Amino acid sequence: MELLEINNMVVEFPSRHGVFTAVDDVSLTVAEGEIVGLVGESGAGKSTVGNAVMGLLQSPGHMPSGEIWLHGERIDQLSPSDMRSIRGKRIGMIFQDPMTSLNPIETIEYQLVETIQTHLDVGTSEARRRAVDLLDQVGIPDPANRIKQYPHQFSGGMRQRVVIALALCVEPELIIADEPTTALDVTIQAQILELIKDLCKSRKLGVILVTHDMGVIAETTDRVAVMYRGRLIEMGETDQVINAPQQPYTRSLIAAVPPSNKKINRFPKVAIEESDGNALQNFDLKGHWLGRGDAFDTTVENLLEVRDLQKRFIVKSSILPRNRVYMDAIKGIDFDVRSGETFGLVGESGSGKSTVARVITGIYPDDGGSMRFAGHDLTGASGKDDARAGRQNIQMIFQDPYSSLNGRMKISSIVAEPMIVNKLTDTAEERHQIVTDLLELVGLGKDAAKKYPHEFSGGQRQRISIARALATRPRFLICDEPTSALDVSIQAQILNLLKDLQEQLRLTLLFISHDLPVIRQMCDRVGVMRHGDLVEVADTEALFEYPQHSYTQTLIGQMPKFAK
Amino acid sequence: MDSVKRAFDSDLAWSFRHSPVAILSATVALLLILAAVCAPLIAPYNPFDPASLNLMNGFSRPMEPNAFTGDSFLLGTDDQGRDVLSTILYGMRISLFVGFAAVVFAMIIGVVAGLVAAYAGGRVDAIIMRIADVQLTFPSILVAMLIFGIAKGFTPVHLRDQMAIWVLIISIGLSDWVQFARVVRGAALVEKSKEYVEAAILIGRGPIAIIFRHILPNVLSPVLVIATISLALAIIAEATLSFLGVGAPPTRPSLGTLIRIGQGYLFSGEWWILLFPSLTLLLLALSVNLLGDWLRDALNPKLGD
Amino acid sequence: MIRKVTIAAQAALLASTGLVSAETLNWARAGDSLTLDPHAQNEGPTHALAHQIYEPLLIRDMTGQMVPALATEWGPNADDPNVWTFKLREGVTYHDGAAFDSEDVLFSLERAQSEDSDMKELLNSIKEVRAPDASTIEIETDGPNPILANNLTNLFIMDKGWAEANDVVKVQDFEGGEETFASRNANGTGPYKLTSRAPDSLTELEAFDGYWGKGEFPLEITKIKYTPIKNAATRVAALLSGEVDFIQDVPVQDLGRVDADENLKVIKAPQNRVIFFGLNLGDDDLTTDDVEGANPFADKRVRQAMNMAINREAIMKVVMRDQSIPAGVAMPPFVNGWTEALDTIPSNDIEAAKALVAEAGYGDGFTVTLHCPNDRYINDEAICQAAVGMMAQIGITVNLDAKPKAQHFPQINNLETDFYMLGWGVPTYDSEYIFNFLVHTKTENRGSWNGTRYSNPDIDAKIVSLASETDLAKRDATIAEIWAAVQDEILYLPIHHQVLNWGMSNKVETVVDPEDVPKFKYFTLN
Amino acid sequence: MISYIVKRALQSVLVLLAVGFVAFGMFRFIGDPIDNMLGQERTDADIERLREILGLNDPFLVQYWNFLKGALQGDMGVSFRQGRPALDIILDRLPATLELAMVSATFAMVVGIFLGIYTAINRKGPITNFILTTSLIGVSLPTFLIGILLIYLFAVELKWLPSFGRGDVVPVGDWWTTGLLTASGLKSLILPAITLGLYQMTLIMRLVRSEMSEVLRQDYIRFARARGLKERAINFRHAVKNTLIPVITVAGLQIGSIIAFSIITETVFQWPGVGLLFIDSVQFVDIPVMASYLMMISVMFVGINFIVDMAYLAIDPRLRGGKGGN
Repeated sequence: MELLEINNMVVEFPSRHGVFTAVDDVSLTVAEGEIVGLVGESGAGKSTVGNAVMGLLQSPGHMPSGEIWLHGERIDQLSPSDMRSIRGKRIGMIFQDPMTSLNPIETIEYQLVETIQTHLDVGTSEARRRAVDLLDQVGIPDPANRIKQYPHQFSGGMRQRVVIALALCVEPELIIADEPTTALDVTIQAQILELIKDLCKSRKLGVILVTHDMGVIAETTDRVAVMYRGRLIEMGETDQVINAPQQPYTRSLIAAVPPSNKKINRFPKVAIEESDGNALQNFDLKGHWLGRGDAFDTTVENLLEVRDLQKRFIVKSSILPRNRVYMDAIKGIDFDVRSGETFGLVGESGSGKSTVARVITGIYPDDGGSMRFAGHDLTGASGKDDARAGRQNIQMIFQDPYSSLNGRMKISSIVAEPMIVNKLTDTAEERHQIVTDLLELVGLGKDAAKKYPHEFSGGQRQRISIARALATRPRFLICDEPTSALDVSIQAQILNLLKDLQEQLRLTLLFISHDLPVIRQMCDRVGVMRHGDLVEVADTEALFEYPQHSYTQTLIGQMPKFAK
Repeated sequence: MDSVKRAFDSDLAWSFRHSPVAILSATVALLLILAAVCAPLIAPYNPFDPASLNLMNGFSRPMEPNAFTGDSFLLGTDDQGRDVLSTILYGMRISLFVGFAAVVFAMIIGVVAGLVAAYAGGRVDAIIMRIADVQLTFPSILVAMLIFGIAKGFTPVHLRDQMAIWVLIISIGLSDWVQFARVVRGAALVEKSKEYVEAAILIGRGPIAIIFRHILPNVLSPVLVIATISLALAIIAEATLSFLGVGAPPTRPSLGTLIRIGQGYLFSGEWWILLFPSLTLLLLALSVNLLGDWLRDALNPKLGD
Repeated sequence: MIRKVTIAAQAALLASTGLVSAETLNWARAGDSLTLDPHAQNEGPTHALAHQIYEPLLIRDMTGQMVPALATEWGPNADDPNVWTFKLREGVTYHDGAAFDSEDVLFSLERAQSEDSDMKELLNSIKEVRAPDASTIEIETDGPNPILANNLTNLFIMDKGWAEANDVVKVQDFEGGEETFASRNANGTGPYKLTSRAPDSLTELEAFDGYWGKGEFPLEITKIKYTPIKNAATRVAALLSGEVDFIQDVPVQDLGRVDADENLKVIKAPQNRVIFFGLNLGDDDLTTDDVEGANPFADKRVRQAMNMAINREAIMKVVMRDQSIPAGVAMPPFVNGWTEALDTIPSNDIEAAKALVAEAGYGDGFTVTLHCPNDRYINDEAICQAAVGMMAQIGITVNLDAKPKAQHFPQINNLETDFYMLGWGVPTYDSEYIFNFLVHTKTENRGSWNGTRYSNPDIDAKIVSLASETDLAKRDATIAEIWAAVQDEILYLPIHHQVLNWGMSNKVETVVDPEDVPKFKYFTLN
Repeated sequence: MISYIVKRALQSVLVLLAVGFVAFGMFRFIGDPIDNMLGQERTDADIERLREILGLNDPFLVQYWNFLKGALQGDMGVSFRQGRPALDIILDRLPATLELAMVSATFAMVVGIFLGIYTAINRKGPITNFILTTSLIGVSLPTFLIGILLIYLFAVELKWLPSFGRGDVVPVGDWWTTGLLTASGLKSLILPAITLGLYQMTLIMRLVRSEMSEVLRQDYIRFARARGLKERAINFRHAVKNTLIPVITVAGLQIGSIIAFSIITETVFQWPGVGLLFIDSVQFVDIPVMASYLMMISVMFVGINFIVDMAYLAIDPRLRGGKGGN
């Protein structure tokens, strides 16, 4: 008998636009001691499966047909109170974001003891003892003391361990882990996945691991189910699915995953039903407005030279300077970006890599050091003429496509605004033409101009973002995690687009990412940042193959390996 | 046409069409506003023309002929012989004008202050918000009374009658701007941290353009909600100030002044002088409040179920 | 202060535990007494409370008649009209048991003439006060003063010994913010003694066992609880719900309701107060009008027209609900000098009035501002509003500026208004009082309430002469002459005489005091 | 922590100075107290003499300076009307207002929080809709009208409750009097407390409702459900506690505005508190009392703000500082 058996599950969300079928006829089994991956892109319905098993579908979602069996007992038709006694006790769940999964104003102890006592008839001291044990098992040092602390006193990884302890505290048979490591840095991710694997084996747990990350699937799961638009496309042993996918969707999905072990020129074209955008149009950019622009010296070897760059933020302000407390975000780093190359900056969250981008662009003023960009001095107040002239040739593409476009402006205005502000065009007609061309160039039709951002998907928005950046005819483009909010298939398209644009427009790129495989695909040279220091700079292949600095070694060692 | 269709298809319009309360309250509010605007056209009398009044018509009961003059009035007359229906229509005009103008005034100050505080941050932010704190220290009624007092002192005697309305507007507006400022500041801080603002800096936009072209349109939703609720509040504040004797002059009464006059006749049996203006005020404020309520829920999709 | 509140609260506690006897009277009116020091404030509610506790030499009874109080006989000496002799009542004691004698009168009159006293203006004709024996007082004035007695009806007598023992020989400097023992405590000879007081909140009085007038007056009320209730609606509600037994200042519109209540009644009487409008007829140009370079009010025809435009009948019927007496002269009917002829109301002839305005050259009308109090007189604001409509009918556009009395009256005194409402009470019951304040040219010592800018040296001389004229017939003739001039000039536009209304439970029996001062010793209970 | 408190205290002083200046400045224009202080029989010479005594002829800044000097020593001047120190008068009246405010605030908080929780948990349904709509009626009528209508109904027509005043009060300690210990005192409190608290109750109810709806959508609530916790524990322990933290701020400020708004309620119900005193003073142009009142209101606001901040610190572990190990 399987631990969990899902038969023909259908989940529907009625809305004013009609009934949305989030899960469509999905059948799945999980055995004891087995980790089953549930993989798919956003909107695939993978999380909904997990919620449906828990009986925690968000209103107005419901399950009109299908069966869920837990150890031979049908659980999808239980009363709310019966279902409640199964939740936590027989099925545990781990959420994506450890920062928000814990009640911020209760101690860890309270939350553990409360959960234990809800399901088990034990005294408070016994519950406490179990709680301390659990924390010990999930790898929290000094559990007897730390149990008295509040969630905010734990780091992200530690918090996720606490979440796991909470999910495990009444020894459930099945764990549903919904993107348990997505919010975590790569080094922490590896530890948490290791913990889940250990617990699964040692306790004979069944685990459903819901994730969008093929790397995590490859490293962790025994079997994998691939979902697309509510349907289960393919299911099988993990090795087999990754190396010999049967279905076209699975194939294109896997093809879009940046391989961690080698650099490829372009990602293969994804063969799903519809594309996020059209392929790059072929313009004769030589004669085009985009190709003209100011006479700009592109012959210098180092387009950008950064020396001893420093940036610090005030953590605690005070009228008296001596009472102020600062956080050093960039602690004096040196690097060069050569003309025409793609220079990567990689690091975990908080390493200061995004701050570097914002200091170069002048969004944040620097606190020391020098930045020379094609002969212009970028340091000092961004209002200085020299810096301003230099920065006209620097543009940036942002991480979050949902916040990087002003939702109240039409696409035409968004793309035209840089030209208006910098007076780059003479007539409205010319501007209109350029907007149309730019939208075509990034693979959106000219009809896009009349629409508003909310009418576009994340990938399309990122294309709009690129069009806007190009509208100042920049020579230097900073990409700050441009694809980390995107699904992997879309990511592949955007990365392809960036590569194409770089070639055609002879752009120099500063590419910032936490994602090592993406860095490996995109960059010529890479700098590794940690706590505001640049610990290592090397050619990409050299860095991945022969990392010098111990931190780089750890980073590369712990990145999920995904290779076909 | 395109934008009309877009507006009609929007979530807001959809939510409106599916909320009977919103439809009803919008209808009532619109009807009342329309009636107020068209008062000179639909009111049977002009109560603001003192020459047309006959004191002997005073205290006529609704739909009963007056004991002295034999005239009959649908909703009766007040102590000055003014037709209550006409007076309500004209009074509502004043109340609505005061309400709208006060809200616009508060909105302009509050939105600008909130935006500047949020965008500039640091010392500017601290100073603006400290001023807001001081303003909050003065309860709104008190602020209005003080401004009223001060303005009366400064206004030339023969202009006071006309000034009263503007003083009301300023005093209600001044006591109301803080909540606009706070909400806008909060919303603008969120917007400011969004990447489109950084993008605007990068393409060379100056602070003024960023504040007003980029951030402002994105913080208008909460402003709209506050403005709606403030409108109801302002209308009620006007009534309260009139009760305290610092409102619209009795010769050109607002709804609040009418209620103040009417409350003196509650025990004496002339209930209609109090009842009809009160009901009008209730309908007006309630419908605006209900609209504001709906708007708040509709514009905050997170709370939608 | 702390101790006082405690006493008040303890008294309240006692009251709440059922010791209230059937003779308790719960009394409410709009305002509270300002101080218990009887000489510190010359003001209505202050005197009203003092009249229960303290006594003057003579008082006006509830019908306005001057009757003996601490003096039994008085009058100017036959041989010397400059000296008045007062025979004092014997066997009178204060609430603390001390005996009353002429020393106390001597002391009290001196005290009332001192710098900080608010009563001194009433006594400024007094040259010397003597006490020939323990039961006689002689007052010498600086010239014959025919109405000296009238000025003494609110002049309360204090115990010299008590004042000295408690260090209150000096009058409380009210304006200077002084607080004295006497401002919070009282020891009089009156029918009621103070048991507790929380200003603006609750004052309690109890019948004084040793009162000299026992047997002479009904004195049926043994306890008085006095609560000021400012809001008229609340005050009426309190009466309607039976929480108070007796209220002053019943809004005219609520009289019907109170009267209709089977447990309540309203009694009324003409009040010693006339309401009128004043006009700036003296200035060359008005500040609040729209006529450039001329003063329309300076033209008698305009004033005449305005006087005719006022429909006093309608104001009485609708605004005052019959609770007023239309007036033709700015003088209450009680006052010496009043005649029916003077008080004839002008005809309400709009056409004739319009013609007069046209004749004066203002046929196209003009605009002016009317200043009005909204918390002083009965329905003051509504009367002004009605006047706005009436003036509109003869082409005068009136902007109404109604506001609290604290802001209204300074405008009259600072000559900042051209058209204003004023009410006038005459505590001396003599026309001279009116002339002094309202008719005489505005100077340092006279004419201080004359906002009309009217100035006539002849009239001024006549007014001054009244003070020392001992021949009452001649004096009355002069009064009549002055009134004739005032009426002819249409110095004021009279509206009406106010009517006083007292609302009370059926168990209370009294008549209305024309000065609005209830004297509870006269009250009887059913 | 200490520097935070010092900073707040400094800010408070600045706020008070500003309030004092504004208040004092404004009062100059409200009216002239002289005419009320002198009787009908006063001459222009009297007026001039009194103006001199009161210092009303001094330049504005001199008057403000004298006012501040006095205020620092607890001397807010002497009431023009009652001839007693203004501060004493205020303190005399304060218990009545505070008692009314406290009862109103308690009413507003208890009922508001209860209804807020109810309507947040049951987001739809006839009862919720009824509560939400009727509560709006309460805020769509001016307070004074509600008060008058309550008096009309419960005091005049039904004669159940008193229409004015505090009823009987008993002393507690040296300077406090309370109506909470007598039957008539309690009865007298009901109508004014409801009138005064109604608006705040609606406000708190709506705030609790929206905050709690927000909290109920949080991951930790979903996670609590996923652990099988009972609905009651989730709603009342996890959700309510997290809801109440932001509510404290607003509720604290509401107490301040209840005290201020008592002006109207006290006028309608003739409640012998500072609000009524203030209205009387405005009409009498009793500047020292007005100024004292305003300063007192400011001190209270500032004080309440401070207490709310401290309460926040005490309740929310996230603000208590101290990042734990790791």
